[in-house]
Amino acid sequence: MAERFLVEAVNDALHVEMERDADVLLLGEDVGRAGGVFRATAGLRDRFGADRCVDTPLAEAGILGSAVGLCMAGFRPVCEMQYDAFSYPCLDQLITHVGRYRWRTGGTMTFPLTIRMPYGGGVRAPELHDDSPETYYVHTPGVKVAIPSTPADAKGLLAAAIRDPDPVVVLEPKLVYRTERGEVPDGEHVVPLGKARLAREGGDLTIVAYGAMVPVAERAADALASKADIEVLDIRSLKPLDEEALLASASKTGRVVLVQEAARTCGYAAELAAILAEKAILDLRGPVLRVTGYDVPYPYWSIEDAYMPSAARVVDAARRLLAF
Amino acid sequence: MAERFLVEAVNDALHVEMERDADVLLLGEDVGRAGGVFRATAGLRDRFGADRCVDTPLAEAGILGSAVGLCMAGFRPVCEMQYDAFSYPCLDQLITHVGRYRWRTGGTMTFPLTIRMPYGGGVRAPELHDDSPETYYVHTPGVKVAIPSTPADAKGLLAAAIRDPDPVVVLEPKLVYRTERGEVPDGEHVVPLGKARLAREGGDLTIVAYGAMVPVAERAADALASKADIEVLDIRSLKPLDEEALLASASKTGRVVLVQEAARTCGYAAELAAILAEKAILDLRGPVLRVTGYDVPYPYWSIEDAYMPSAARVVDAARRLLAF
Amino acid sequence: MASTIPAERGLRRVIGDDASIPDGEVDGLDDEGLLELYRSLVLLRTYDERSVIYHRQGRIGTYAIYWGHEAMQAGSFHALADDDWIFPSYRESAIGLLRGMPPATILSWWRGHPAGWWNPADYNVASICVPIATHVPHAAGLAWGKRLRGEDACAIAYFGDGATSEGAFHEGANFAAVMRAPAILFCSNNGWAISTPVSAQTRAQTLADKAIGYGIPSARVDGGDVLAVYEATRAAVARARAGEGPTFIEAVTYRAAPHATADDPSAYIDPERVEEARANECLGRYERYLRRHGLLDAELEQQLKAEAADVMRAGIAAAEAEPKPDLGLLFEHALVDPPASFQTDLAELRRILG
Amino acid sequence: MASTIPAERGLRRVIGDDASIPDGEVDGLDDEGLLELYRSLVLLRTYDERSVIYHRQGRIGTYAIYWGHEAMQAGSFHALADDDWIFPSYRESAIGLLRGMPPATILSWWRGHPAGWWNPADYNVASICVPIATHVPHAAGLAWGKRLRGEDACAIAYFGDGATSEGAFHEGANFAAVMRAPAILFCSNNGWAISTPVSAQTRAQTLADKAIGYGIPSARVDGGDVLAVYEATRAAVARARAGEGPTFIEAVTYRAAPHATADDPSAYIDPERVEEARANECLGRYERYLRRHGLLDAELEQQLKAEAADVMRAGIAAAEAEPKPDLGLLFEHALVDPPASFQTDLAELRRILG
Ligand SMILES: Cc1ncc(C[n+]2csc(CCOP(=O)(O)OP(=O)(O)O)c2C)c(N)n1
Ligand SMILES: Cc1ncc(C[n+]2csc(CCOP(=O)(O)OP(=O)(O)O)c2C)c(N)n1
Ligand SMILES: [Mg+2]
Ligand SMILES: [Mg+2]
Repeated sequence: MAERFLVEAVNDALHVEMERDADVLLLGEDVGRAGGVFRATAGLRDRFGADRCVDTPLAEAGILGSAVGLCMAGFRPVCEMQYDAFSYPCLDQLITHVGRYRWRTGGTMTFPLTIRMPYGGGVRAPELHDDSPETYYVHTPGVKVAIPSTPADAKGLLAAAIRDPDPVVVLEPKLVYRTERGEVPDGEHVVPLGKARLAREGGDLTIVAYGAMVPVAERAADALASKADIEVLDIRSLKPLDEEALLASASKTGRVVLVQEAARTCGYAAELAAILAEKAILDLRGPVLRVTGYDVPYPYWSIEDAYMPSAARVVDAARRLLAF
Repeated sequence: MAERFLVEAVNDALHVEMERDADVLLLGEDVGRAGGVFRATAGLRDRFGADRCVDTPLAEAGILGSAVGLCMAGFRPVCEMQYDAFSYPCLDQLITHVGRYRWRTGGTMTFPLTIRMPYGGGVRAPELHDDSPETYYVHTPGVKVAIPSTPADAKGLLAAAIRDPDPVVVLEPKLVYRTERGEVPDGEHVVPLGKARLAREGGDLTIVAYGAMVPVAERAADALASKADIEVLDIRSLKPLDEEALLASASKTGRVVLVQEAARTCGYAAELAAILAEKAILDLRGPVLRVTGYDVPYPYWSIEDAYMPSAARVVDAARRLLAF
Repeated sequence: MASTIPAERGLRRVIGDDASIPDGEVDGLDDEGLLELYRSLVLLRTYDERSVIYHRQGRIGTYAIYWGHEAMQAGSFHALADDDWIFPSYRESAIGLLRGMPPATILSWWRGHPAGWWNPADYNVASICVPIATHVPHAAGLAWGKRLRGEDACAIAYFGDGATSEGAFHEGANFAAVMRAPAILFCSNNGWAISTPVSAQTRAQTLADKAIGYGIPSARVDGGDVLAVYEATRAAVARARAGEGPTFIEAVTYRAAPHATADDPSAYIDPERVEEARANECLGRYERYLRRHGLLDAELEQQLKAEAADVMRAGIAAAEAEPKPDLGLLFEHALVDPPASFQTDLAELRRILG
Repeated sequence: MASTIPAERGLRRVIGDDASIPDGEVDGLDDEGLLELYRSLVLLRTYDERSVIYHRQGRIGTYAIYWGHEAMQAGSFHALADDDWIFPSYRESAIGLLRGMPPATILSWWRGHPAGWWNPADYNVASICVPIATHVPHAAGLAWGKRLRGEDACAIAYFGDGATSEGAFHEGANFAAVMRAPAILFCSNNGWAISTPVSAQTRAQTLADKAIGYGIPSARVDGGDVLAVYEATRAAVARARAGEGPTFIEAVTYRAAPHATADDPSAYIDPERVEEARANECLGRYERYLRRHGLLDAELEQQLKAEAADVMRAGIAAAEAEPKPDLGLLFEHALVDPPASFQTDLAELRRILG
């Protein structure tokens, strides 16, 4: 066990998994010589060589498309997209091929590729370095999606993604890359996809969150501590979803606040709310409330704090729900 | 008034709007010489010339990206994507530019472009001619989305889209291009965005649908007629949404079945369900049920009928809800 | 620094015209090989012509006709080894036949039947690619992977003239070049992308010119000359195996049939050019070549065509004998490890459909 | 058929080296014009150097340094007329200065402040494009639109060497060519895409070679030679106005500064080449040229630099004097016609934030 920042845990996972399996190959823009713009891939080119840690041309569809071909040659490619919004050029390959190719072969060929990228706002960056694109990925059949919020999960979920026989997208909350710090198991460490993490137990109200919104949820829970006993559920595996954990918590507390950084309409919180409206309707003691980014372009950073779901907004929603 | 098929109404709208405003310009693959693979653009090149009805190179991002530039030159481009799944290459331009450019100019420049495309399954076509991609569009800030289900709306919503100062995506249900036939007002006909259409009034249960799912909902309502009085709400403008109409119907009937052809997770029905779970929780007499496509690649067409939400599935959901 | 190889302007030809142009020479094919090539052409042609009829009869769905493209497909195919990978577009849907894929498989694909699914590794033939040009990066990746593994195999991707306008083509070609992937980018330039002529697709003088921008060599061949296509592909394969990276081949023909069964080209095509193309179509040209060289007579021709017709008759029968697929297939194959919801959904669906 | 213009291999130069290479001639610039160009270079250089300092002082955010790129920007800029449109990437963030945009606007952009928003039509300068190459189709579309309207204006898009690998570049360049759009595709080849050298970006001999695939002419110039850049752009603009369509310009330099303030190039860059590039940087080269021609003396130089420094001092003061934006702005400007939910959201947010 070592204390690591979240981004260091990512780096650790890549070292361990590339060591473990010679078919794992990393490709992306600036992942090699520079070790990644966030240094998530630092040291890998030196350790595993330029053929396994590849600085590609600047072309996201080319990266993901050639990864599909590399899978056919028996590799397990890990593709880095440099930032959330710069993954959009790869959506066509993702939707038309990555999510369908196995199906198209009648299940005879696997595409064990991983796409990882830093995502999310709050980092005082120029435009398009702040998006939360999970809906585009989650809505696409044939791919799995995970978003860690702790260093240990950042390592374990990435390892699970790399080992998974299906395509997995891992979104890493860049806002907490170097603020979330915690114990990370040394060596092999796998956190299975499809299992939520109960970040905090409570009986009065559940805050459901993932990624950089988990610390926000926890701060809100702290702020509410004197008034209510708040449960925080870290979804962490968006697809497959741990529906059981969601429904169990909803049935226990009867009150659910969903937090997501992405724009509201058709965000992931909508999916969670829909599941609750279908399967927990008799458990609910009040409306299902969403605290989300707004249906507007991610703003200039001088006002981004007002856009990002804050503990204050979560507290407000929780208070309203408790008073319902 | 003339009786027209839905695709003919689209063609009519294009004729009227291009006649009305010389800045309207149509671009896409095969929209000119061939008049479109569905003949939605037939006659336009002859009438308005090759400079206003442009056969472009085969490049969807190029089409949408150059449309952004055409807006800057004062045009109102109407971009055709040949099929739903072939619009994916344009998503990057859509998300990074089309939805943000006006915002980026501090609201000083407008981008009155329209993207239209046939969408949806059931047409016995090879792979990737069957997708329902509305989530990718609806989730993107800065763009509006409309999906007509009748010939009159196909004309009126497209006209509204073309005249709208903001970017609008119009998805046309190709399954009913030449089966839905109805009266279409001659000449100028505009159906405002943001207004739902009450396709059928009823008091016991609301089926909410759009596009090719509206006739399915109506068939289900017919099938249920002896048991219950079903309301069918045709959302038709997904963004902006007529939330009032949705909530009014939910408050009247207390029972809502949402129908969507797209894959379930983070589909548009999830958004509707989330709104209901937040704002209609006290009106609901049972769970909000979704009848949707499945979270799998759109299937080979020999089994597509089992994938597509059918009247039988809608009836089943409605029965369960009525019996709740 | 090696000097950029400018695309050749003329179209390579091997087959003469029975008059002023004499037949050229081709390496690597003995009489047996020449006849194998013929057999492939006949099989492809028969498949195509029968498919159009099956479509009219309602026995298969919309079908992308490749009539007149057979020389590009068979010629290039025969320059490959069995380990080499093929990445077809819808236009090369039947190329798997040449690797022993049963016609019923491909017919099933066009029947929207899951029996049209295959394991690419069984034939080293990737799935038919429907979205234009998006398979070019796949071929680049596969070939790059083969190089990394130290294997000898290369990859060939087939795409059309229109495909060269797509970003996916560009990114794939560049990846192939940068990774020195043993790949062949085979452009079947049939003059049209549905109704859009190549003159509205690009201002480049030739599509082969595009190769210069990737620093890769190119060849332009007469796409109706099966031996010229063979020859050019053989050279490209040799380069690939020698570790010299990708080659771009532009094979030129004129589309003499509709884009697909759903298409009516009368609104846009040049009927004279179609006439000309049909008169000069690749199978006939090769037959005349073989006859000139004493390798083909009427009897052999009829025999091979009859054989191919039999294969197709059996193929469509087999495709039609496939049982209607169970709807459970909806939930299969997308994921190795499907979520529990798939079972629930399937059970519900079965209950409703009774 | 016009013959394809092969990309030139050498780099055009106009400015000599004070030794063996004599100064060339340049059309279209009188002494006044030559000094205008100098003023622009000085302004851009001053902006850049001050910005790096402001960043260190925490007064602006991450900043994309363009030190050494000024000649490419100013040289090409001065070949344009006021009606011509400019499509900058983040690397040309300050090019609007040359069209009279206040430094405070651009500084505000880098401060993440909405005062950094501008109306493109006010300056004929499009918004700064952050996602690589995606503005190339915008420039193609604008230029195409200008041609359709019968206006004389052209468009110039600036992008880097790395950008040429993106599909968006490809599609935009092809659209420009096919539509005979009066566009200039200006590639600032600084040898690096962050840490990726151009040798890992392409196997093409030169980036200008890519133009051949679009059937458009190209020029390669020394990106440190402001007059060579001017000259090449002037020729491209003349072609555009004559209705001859787009031109590709590759201007070559070596990035002598970090990619951006957040970048540490020590891990990848060649320090000797950086040294060399810094010694031969464009502003100094032009100053020596002007001195050789008796157009510049120490006094004028100091005066212009002091003026530029004053402009920047005033600029940062103005940017810092901008009031903290109201959060209501979150909901403004995305849509002409916002949905009712925006008001509800804003009201709730104000209530919560008190
Ligand atoms: C990305 C994408 N856009 C559009 C289409 C629709 N489409 C199918 S075939 C075709 C024309 C292709 O032309 P070309 O590349 O020349 O190949 P050909 O059909 O002539 O063999 C088009 C536009 C598609 N399949 N994929
Ligand atoms: C689509 C996209 N992918 C990745 C990035 C991240 N990124 C920013 S600058 C850069 C390198 C660009 O290199 P080049 O085109 O040579 O321009 P330069 O920065 O050298 O001026 C990258 C990869 C981006 N902005 N957009
Ligand atoms: Mg073609
Ligand atoms: Mg560069």
